[in-house]
Amino acid sequence: MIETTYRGALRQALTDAMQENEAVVIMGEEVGRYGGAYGVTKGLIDEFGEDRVIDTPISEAAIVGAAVGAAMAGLRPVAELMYVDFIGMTMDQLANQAAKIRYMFGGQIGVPMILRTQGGTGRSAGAQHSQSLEAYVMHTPGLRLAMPATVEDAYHLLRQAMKQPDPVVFIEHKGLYTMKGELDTSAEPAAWGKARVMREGSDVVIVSYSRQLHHALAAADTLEKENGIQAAVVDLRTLNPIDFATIRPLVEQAGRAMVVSEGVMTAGVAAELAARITEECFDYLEDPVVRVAGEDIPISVSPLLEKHSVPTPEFITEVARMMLK
Amino acid sequence: MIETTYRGALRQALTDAMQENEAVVIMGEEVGRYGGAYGVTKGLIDEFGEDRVIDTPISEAAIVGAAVGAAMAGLRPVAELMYVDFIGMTMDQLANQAAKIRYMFGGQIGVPMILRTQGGTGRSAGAQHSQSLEAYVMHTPGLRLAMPATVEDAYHLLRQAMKQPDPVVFIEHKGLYTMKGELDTSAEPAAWGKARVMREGSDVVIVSYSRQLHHALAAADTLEKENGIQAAVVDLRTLNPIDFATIRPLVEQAGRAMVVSEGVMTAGVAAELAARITEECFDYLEDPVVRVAGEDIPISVSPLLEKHSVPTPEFITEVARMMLK
Amino acid sequence: MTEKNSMPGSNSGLPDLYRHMRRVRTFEERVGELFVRGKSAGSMLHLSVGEESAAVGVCSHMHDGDTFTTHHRGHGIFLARGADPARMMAEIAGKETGYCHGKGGSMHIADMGLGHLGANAIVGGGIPAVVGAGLAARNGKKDVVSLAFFGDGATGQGILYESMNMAALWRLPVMFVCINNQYGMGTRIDQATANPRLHERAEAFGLVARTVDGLEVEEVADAAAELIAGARAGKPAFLAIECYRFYGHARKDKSPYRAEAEEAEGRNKDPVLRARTKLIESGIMAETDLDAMDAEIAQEMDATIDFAVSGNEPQMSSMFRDVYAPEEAEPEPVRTRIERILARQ
Amino acid sequence: MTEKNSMPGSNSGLPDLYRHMRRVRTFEERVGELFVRGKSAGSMLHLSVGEESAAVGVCSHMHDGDTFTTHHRGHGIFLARGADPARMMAEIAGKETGYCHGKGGSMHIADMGLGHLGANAIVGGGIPAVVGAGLAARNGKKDVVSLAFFGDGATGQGILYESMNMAALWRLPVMFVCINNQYGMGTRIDQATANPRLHERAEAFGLVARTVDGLEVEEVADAAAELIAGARAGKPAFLAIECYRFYGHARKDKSPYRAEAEEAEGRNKDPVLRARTKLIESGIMAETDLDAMDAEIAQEMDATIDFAVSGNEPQMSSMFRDVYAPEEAEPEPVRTRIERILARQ
Ligand SMILES: Cc1ncc(C[n+]2csc(CCOP(=O)(O)OP(=O)(O)O)c2C)c(N)n1
Ligand SMILES: Cc1ncc(C[n+]2csc(CCOP(=O)(O)OP(=O)(O)O)c2C)c(N)n1
Ligand SMILES: [Mg+2]
Ligand SMILES: [Mg+2]
Repeated sequence: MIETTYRGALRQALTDAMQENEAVVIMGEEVGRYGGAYGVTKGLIDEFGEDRVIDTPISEAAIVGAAVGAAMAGLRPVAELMYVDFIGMTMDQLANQAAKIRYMFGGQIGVPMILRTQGGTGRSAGAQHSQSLEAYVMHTPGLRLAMPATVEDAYHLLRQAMKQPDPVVFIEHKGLYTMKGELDTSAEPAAWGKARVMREGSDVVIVSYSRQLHHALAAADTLEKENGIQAAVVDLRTLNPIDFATIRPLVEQAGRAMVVSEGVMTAGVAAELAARITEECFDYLEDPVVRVAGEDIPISVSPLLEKHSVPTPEFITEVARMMLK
Repeated sequence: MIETTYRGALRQALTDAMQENEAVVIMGEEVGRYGGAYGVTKGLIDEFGEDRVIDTPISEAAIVGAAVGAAMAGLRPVAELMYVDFIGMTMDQLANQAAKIRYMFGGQIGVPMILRTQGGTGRSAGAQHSQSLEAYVMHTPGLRLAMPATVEDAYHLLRQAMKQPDPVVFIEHKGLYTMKGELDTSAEPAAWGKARVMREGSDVVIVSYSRQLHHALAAADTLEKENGIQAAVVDLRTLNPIDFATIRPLVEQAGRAMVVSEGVMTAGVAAELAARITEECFDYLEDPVVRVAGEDIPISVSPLLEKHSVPTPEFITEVARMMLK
Repeated sequence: MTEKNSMPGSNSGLPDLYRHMRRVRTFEERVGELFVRGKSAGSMLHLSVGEESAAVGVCSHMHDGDTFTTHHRGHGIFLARGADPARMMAEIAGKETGYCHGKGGSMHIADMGLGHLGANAIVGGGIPAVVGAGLAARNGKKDVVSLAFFGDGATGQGILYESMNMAALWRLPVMFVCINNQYGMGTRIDQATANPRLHERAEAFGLVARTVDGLEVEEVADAAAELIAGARAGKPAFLAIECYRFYGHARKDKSPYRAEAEEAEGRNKDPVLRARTKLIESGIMAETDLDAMDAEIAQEMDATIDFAVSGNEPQMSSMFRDVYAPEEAEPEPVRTRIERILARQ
Repeated sequence: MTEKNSMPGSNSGLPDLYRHMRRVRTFEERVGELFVRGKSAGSMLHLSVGEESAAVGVCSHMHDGDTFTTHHRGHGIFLARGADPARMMAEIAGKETGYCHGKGGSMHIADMGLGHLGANAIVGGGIPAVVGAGLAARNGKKDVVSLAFFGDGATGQGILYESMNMAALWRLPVMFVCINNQYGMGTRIDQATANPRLHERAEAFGLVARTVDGLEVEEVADAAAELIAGARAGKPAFLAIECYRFYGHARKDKSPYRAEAEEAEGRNKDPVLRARTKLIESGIMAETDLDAMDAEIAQEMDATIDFAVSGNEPQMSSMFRDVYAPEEAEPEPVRTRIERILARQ
């Protein structure tokens, strides 16, 4: 058990994987000498050399395309997209190539690559550096999608992702890198694709992932302390595969569910979660599943506007209170 | 009133707009001399010249980017993306530039451009030429989204789109180009953003758009004839803006709703529609809103697999029967 | 994985080059027939007639372990590299017996056994993969090269330049092969760029770059030999091959945008005929021997149609297979989901 | 729309060029101060210190009606083109009083009145817009030019080549201006490409292309004059300006990846200092006059901080504004939606 950060746990996962498997290479902008825009890959180039920690030109489309080819040719590439906001440049390689190769070619080969990236608000980085675009990925069959919320998962989920036979988009949250936590790298993690019940509670179920999980947990604390409301909180961990089996009994018991996502509401992850929970638990619901999600607007650089463009702990608390009034 | 096709109506809309407004230009691959991959722009280059009907190199990203700049500089560009499947190459220009410029720049300027494209199955065109990717667009604040299902709307919706102050992605369906219908170009069309009730019915409401509307209508016919089931059918016409005001009373009356979309189910348009209808009509629903959507798989070139990868009229019929059993 | 047709590891002379070009030509003619008989899966069939020297000339210098990607007009390249034409034809017909079990079709054929990392229906889509394959070769210290084949139209795609830049920067064993058939659909190369000397772009990124005339398969093969050898040694290369697209863009296109005189002249640049004439004139092969060879090829290719037509349709149950690896759960079918939720299960 | 600072329509000589460069330098220093005082919106502040000659030299040949796009390091260009530094600073502070009312910030400033079609936080993202602006100019037969400013790092982006190809093909009044400060974040240009002679790429696409040394603002201005005049006449151009990024990539980066000696040498190539020295040595201006000019500029720029700091935060109600045109409905806030559905309204 060590005390580390989300960033440190990610770096540890990469280090361990690279030590274990010669085929693992990291490639992306500034991943080597610079150590990664958010410092995740710091030092790796010294340990593993330039052939395995590859600094690339600013060519997002070709980075992903090269990772696809590398994976097909036997490497286990971990490509880094500096901000998920740049995914637009890579969507063809990601959605038309990586995601479809196994299927189009009749199962001859898979594309075991990772696209590591980070998203979310919190740094006044403006409309093109603060988005939460996981819905694009979730809507693309063939792509796995993992979004760690905890220090533990920063390590274990990344390690698991790196063993998947299919392409995984792995989205970190820029607001979590400095978060501290305990990590036992030898612990048995929750299985890949399993959600984790972070907190039990029979009044309302809050389903979330990534940084919003912490907002949900904070809200649940407040609700308990100030209102005696018991909120269950679930960390989805992966959005593809997605685990409704864990959620279902909780919602059936509570009769109320809220989904919390930083992505914009319309046609986003929250819509899928709400639709699916409704399908699974319809007869048990007292209210429609409530979507607490990003506003349907771009993110402002103004810290004030930025903050209120996505769910806050206070807002989650307030919504839960409204639901239980 | 003239008898024409979906393709003919689109061409008429472009022609009329170009005659009316010097600023309208068409740009894209093969839109000029070739007349468009699906023939929509045939002849326009002869009538309007090479400066207004601009054949471009195969550079999707720059086509959209150039349209953004053209719109900002005073033109009214109609960019054509030959297949919506190529949207991946344009997503940065579309989602980070076109969609956000007005907002990021504090309302100084808009980007009144159209991105015309087509999608869907039906031609054994394989995994990279048969997709329905409207969800990516719907999930991007700042982009309008129109998807005509009828000959009338091929004309009127495109004309309306070309008057919008904001970027519109206009997605046609490759399976509809040869569909015949009556067109009155001088008729007053349904307002931009209004859904259209194509058929009344109090047993179940089927909400759809684009080609699946016709599947829904065919299913409704069968249901009436064979089972005496009265299905209301709604054509959404635009997905942004989206008109729930029209849907709500119908669903409240019927108590059952089905949404039909050719896009893959997970995190797709059907999820948004289902979530939203549930939110609006919760107390009236007998069953969860049923999502009839594309399978969560790529599209095969095999005509057999292709056909069953998306909703068929038979399947819609069957689902309605299951709902009303 | 797949039995390979004899493709020489080095240029073993004009007879072989001719034979492979003829096989490509005849195969493509049969694809046309398959379409006319209504047995192809769709009409997105892009024939490489007129471009045989590119496929054959370049592939004659590929070795076991080399990899490549192709474009939408890739039948000839794959065949030249040793593909089984019957399984190709079956794939083009969308059959279970095809290379990809009917899921891929003409534009998405692949064969990992032959190092074919895949054809692509996205113009330029297959190009960056060779950069990755080149990295794998470099890191694994394997003496292999990876080739991206694409058309002149793909020079409009930014990803080509991103990929060339990376290949040159990292000195990867990679070659970019541009089959310049003068057209991207209805757009002539000079309508798509102000400078059609495409190799100059590759040079500007630091690649070794050449343009050759595709009329002469031996010239193509020689240039390929030299550039591929250089690429293997860490000097990534670019080769443009000038030729002419004999027919329409896809099977239904009649190329109304091209003048008849231009087409006639273009079709005069026939690398197959040229090689044949040369073989006869130089006395290397007799016309009767060539006729016999052609007839044998015709027979082989006729059989591909029978194989394709008689193959089974894919099973409906295969629809959900291979979205993910076999050990993973298949996606839940929409029908199952709906039945389950309506039954409240 | 906006009152313009006097920017000469043509190169009116070194004193003016110096003055504008000094204004850029001082402005950027104040941006750094704003950050240190904790008053900037975030830390993504990319200072253009060392690159002043590019901004000022090129902009000195832009006219009314010309348009341009810039990159994430675009303060200097905008200022050189006539921006109001106070509204810029307010925008950088995320204030209502800024150019974009606090929504854009340092990386998303724009001013349609000055033809500034926008800064961009996507490397290469603003480049293709000038092709569209060029089309608008051509179709409207307007005698204007559109310029894309970007860094050397953007030469990794495919969209640059797509855009240059279009500009050359259509002979648009467009110029591509590459400010080569030798680094993209921590990556030196020779670590990003095998051939750092970037103008050769533009040439290969058919553009008129040059590289100039940014140390000499007059050389930059002269090259810009020539190329811009050509672009106006339908000869699209590319200009690379060699300079050095004096500080870190963004405000917090201390450039540990650069050797001290290299940095010292790089900072020796100071176009502002060079112009100043030249003015004195050639007797055009006395040192005391220059000191006075500098002091006046310092005062002007000090005031921008006060303006920025004292400005209001944007109103919360502005959050939903300008997603769509003013006459359109604003997006429904999440709160409203939830209240409505829970109240069953
Ligand atoms: C990204 C993308 N854009 C457009 C198309 C449509 N398209 C298919 S082939 C083609 C022309 C390609 O020309 P070229 O690369 O020269 O290949 P050729 O057909 O001549 O062999 C076009 C525009 C496509 N498939 N993919
Ligand atoms: C598409 C994209 N990729 C990566 C980044 C992150 N990033 C911001 S600036 C930068 C370096 C750009 O270098 P250059 O173009 O030379 O401009 P400079 O910073 O030197 O002025 C990078 C990689 C980005 N903003 N956008
Ligand atoms: Mg071609
Ligand atoms: Mg730079």
